[in-house]
Amino acid sequence: MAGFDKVVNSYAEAMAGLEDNMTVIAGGFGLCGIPEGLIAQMKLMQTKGLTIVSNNCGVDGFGLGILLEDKQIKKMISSYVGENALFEQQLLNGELEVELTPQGTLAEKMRAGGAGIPAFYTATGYGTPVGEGKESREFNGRPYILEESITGDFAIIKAYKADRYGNCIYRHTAQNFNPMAATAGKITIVEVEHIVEPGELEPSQIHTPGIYVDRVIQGSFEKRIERKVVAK
Amino acid sequence: MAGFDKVVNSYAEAMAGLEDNMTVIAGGFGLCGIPEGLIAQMKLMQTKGLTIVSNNCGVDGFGLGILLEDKQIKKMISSYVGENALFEQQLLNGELEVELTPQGTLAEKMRAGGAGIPAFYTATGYGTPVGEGKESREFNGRPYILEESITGDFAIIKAYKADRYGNCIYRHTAQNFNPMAATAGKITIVEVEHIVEPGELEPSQIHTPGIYVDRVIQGSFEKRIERKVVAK
Amino acid sequence: MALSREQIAMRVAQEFQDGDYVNLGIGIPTLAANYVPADIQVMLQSENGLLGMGPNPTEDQLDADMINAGKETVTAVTGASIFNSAESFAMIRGGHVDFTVLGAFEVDVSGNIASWMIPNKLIKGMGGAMDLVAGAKNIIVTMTHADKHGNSKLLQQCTLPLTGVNCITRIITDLAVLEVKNQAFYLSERAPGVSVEEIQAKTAGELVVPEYVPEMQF
Amino acid sequence: MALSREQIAMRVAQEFQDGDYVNLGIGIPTLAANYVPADIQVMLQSENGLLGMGPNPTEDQLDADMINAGKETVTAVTGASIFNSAESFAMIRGGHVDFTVLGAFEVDVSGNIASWMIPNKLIKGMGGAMDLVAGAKNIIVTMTHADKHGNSKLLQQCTLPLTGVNCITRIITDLAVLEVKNQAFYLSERAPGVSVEEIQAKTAGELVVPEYVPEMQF
Repeated sequence: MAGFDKVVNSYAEAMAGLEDNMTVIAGGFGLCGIPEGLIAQMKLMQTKGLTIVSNNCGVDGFGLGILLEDKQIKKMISSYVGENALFEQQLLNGELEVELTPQGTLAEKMRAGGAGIPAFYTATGYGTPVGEGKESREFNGRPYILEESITGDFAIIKAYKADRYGNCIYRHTAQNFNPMAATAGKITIVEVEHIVEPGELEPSQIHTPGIYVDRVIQGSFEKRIERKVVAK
Repeated sequence: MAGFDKVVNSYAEAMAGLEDNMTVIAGGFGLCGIPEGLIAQMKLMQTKGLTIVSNNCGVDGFGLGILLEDKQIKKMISSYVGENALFEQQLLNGELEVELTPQGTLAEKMRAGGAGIPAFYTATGYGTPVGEGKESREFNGRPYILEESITGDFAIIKAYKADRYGNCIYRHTAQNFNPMAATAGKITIVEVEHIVEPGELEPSQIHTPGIYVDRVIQGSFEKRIERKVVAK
Repeated sequence: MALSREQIAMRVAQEFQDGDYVNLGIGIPTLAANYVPADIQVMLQSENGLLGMGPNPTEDQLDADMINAGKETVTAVTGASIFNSAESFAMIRGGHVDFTVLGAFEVDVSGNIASWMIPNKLIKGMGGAMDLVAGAKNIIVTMTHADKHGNSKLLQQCTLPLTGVNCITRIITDLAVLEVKNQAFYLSERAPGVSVEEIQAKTAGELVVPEYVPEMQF
Repeated sequence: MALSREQIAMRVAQEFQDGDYVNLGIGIPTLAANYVPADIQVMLQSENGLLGMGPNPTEDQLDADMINAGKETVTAVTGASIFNSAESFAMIRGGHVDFTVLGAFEVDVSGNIASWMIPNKLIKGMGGAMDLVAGAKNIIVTMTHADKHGNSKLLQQCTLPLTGVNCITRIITDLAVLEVKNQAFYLSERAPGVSVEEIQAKTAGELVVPEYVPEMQF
């Protein structure tokens, strides 16, 4: 009886089932709160033709940026991708497609995907290139555009603590996109700083209930800082 | 300088500005997690013609049920109203209007109202009386109906702890509709078991950030149990 | 002989698999929690915001802040999580709950279900039922095969206002287990001692009966 | 004389009222946090999920898990809250943030803003800017009145791809404070020592100038 114990013992097991041309939703904001080891495993697997949904694409040589090195990414759905040179080069060469999505719309698309809401209206992007080709409609005299939800074959997220059942909590602003990403994957994998036993997390303080999580793996993190700024 | 200190000292102050024919969104599920004192203040004020948005309407003599006694409610938007006789009587007499809304749709309508999303699609209610007169549309071969969001002139909620800035946490299942209700009121008032100082609540464990809250009042609660069932 | 409520609940519990997240409606469905096989674990979701519902509390454990969707006092199991109503229905609507078990007034061969409203009687509301039938991956309807007057509740087409359309795939009654597909009820099991003829007589909608219909095993 | 970046930020900070929740974009807007009047409190929202952003950390406080929307290390003030990105943009889109201050390439008399994309240059993305201009109750655009070549950035109609439409009501530049209404820029203040004529010369869109235009007060 495995019950609800979702802990796996290797990155290979954690990412088992990932195939070419799949869609992967990744938590994180910049380099903060990213599942470093799961990304490294994806590089190791050399899976190609991936569509990655993530607010950013890491930096040259770290985070999702390492998947660019062997051209594993076919398409990025992100709000901001200005942090790496390889990305720029592949985009200009036509080797990489990008679908720029406003940050709040991206977060809401993931949440909607996980929540069984296929589409919603938002004022964000109306009258801009983001709204082009999308239905627009007025509610109470204001125009909105229709945005469809996003789901993925896999979701990879990073938590601070998770119990064996997959209940997660996040630390500080490393929460960011992780809770929404967790809900939107057919298979959701959490890479975690500390695995704890069920009951150690206060039930009403859990950010991501275990029902969204399929696999839990103990990670080891570099936690690189993207822009170190200290008080003068 | 008042800054972000939102604590008020009387129920009269807490509900100041409530007028006839306004819409009030109330947190709570059954009698669990309801702002008892704010409801009592509404009875005291004898405000009439109210539209109340709440999953239930209390019971005879407690919770929102007391607003029925003097016919203060014109319309209820709820998912389940089968708990009180006065409600039934006023409904049959045509003195009260009810808009039955599926529980999940109701929660999402409040969330959407607070989140600036005027409408969303859901499969819930398609092909049923709930879907009648609403736009339906297929996404990926499945039919959905369009549901519009809800906002209120006031939102009244109950929290376990709130700091002076209005940051709230809820206890156990007394959370329920309170966090969504908090976001959807033009003026949101929290009645709370324990007022604490800013900094006492761990920032990443706050359920309702203070930005949604306008007034905080120290309550005293009966916390009546609707259906006491104990293990044999 | 027709199953008792407890026996229906026992048969329902056989459907659960290890690791399932399950939402149980009020009545017979709730009883199923008592018969989960000893070698598997399931976790109960209560739509007011609790994943990992435990048994009712002792007098000492009683807590007004700890209730289930039926508004009854409950406890939480080890490893439970508690969240708001929007999150709870995101789980349900988003298809994350593996099983929903609920009662019904009527079910039909199209997989439609009517369970919340009888016209000209007082309408209490649908609560979370419409979200549950629209969202769960697997829905099991439990009910008596016929009403008190002997009228079938398995119809060609529901007559009462619907709770959901094209969503019911399995029905467990006091007489039988049936699958709903291809615009028919497929009889897959019968209650011990209940004849195929009795089931046929009490099933108004199109019924497909295979050559051999095994009895339920308990 | 044209204002420095710091002076623009100082003028922006005069807009804040006690108890305001404010989102400050990268650049001049962020500087405004340094000039909040001593007798009021504002709380800074950072759209990656932090309400109550504090100053950058000391070396000892440095924490990779504690960053702002510009990906810089920050701290949280007493009474801060931290949440996920969907919640953060619910706040923004839902109109709960009182003020957003952000830079722009162009603004026009319809209140349109272009701030994220220059065709044929590398497109980095809009980040949260489109949500912010669609959601905040009050938006202040800070920018230089004209570009390096002397071309006005206050136009009759924006030429670059837009970030949002009909959303800008107030602009604070190195030369002036202007309101946007009735399809025109209304000049309300000028930088100390800057003439109305200079502002007129550098404003391409319809400009309405009242009889008396006061100088900004610092």
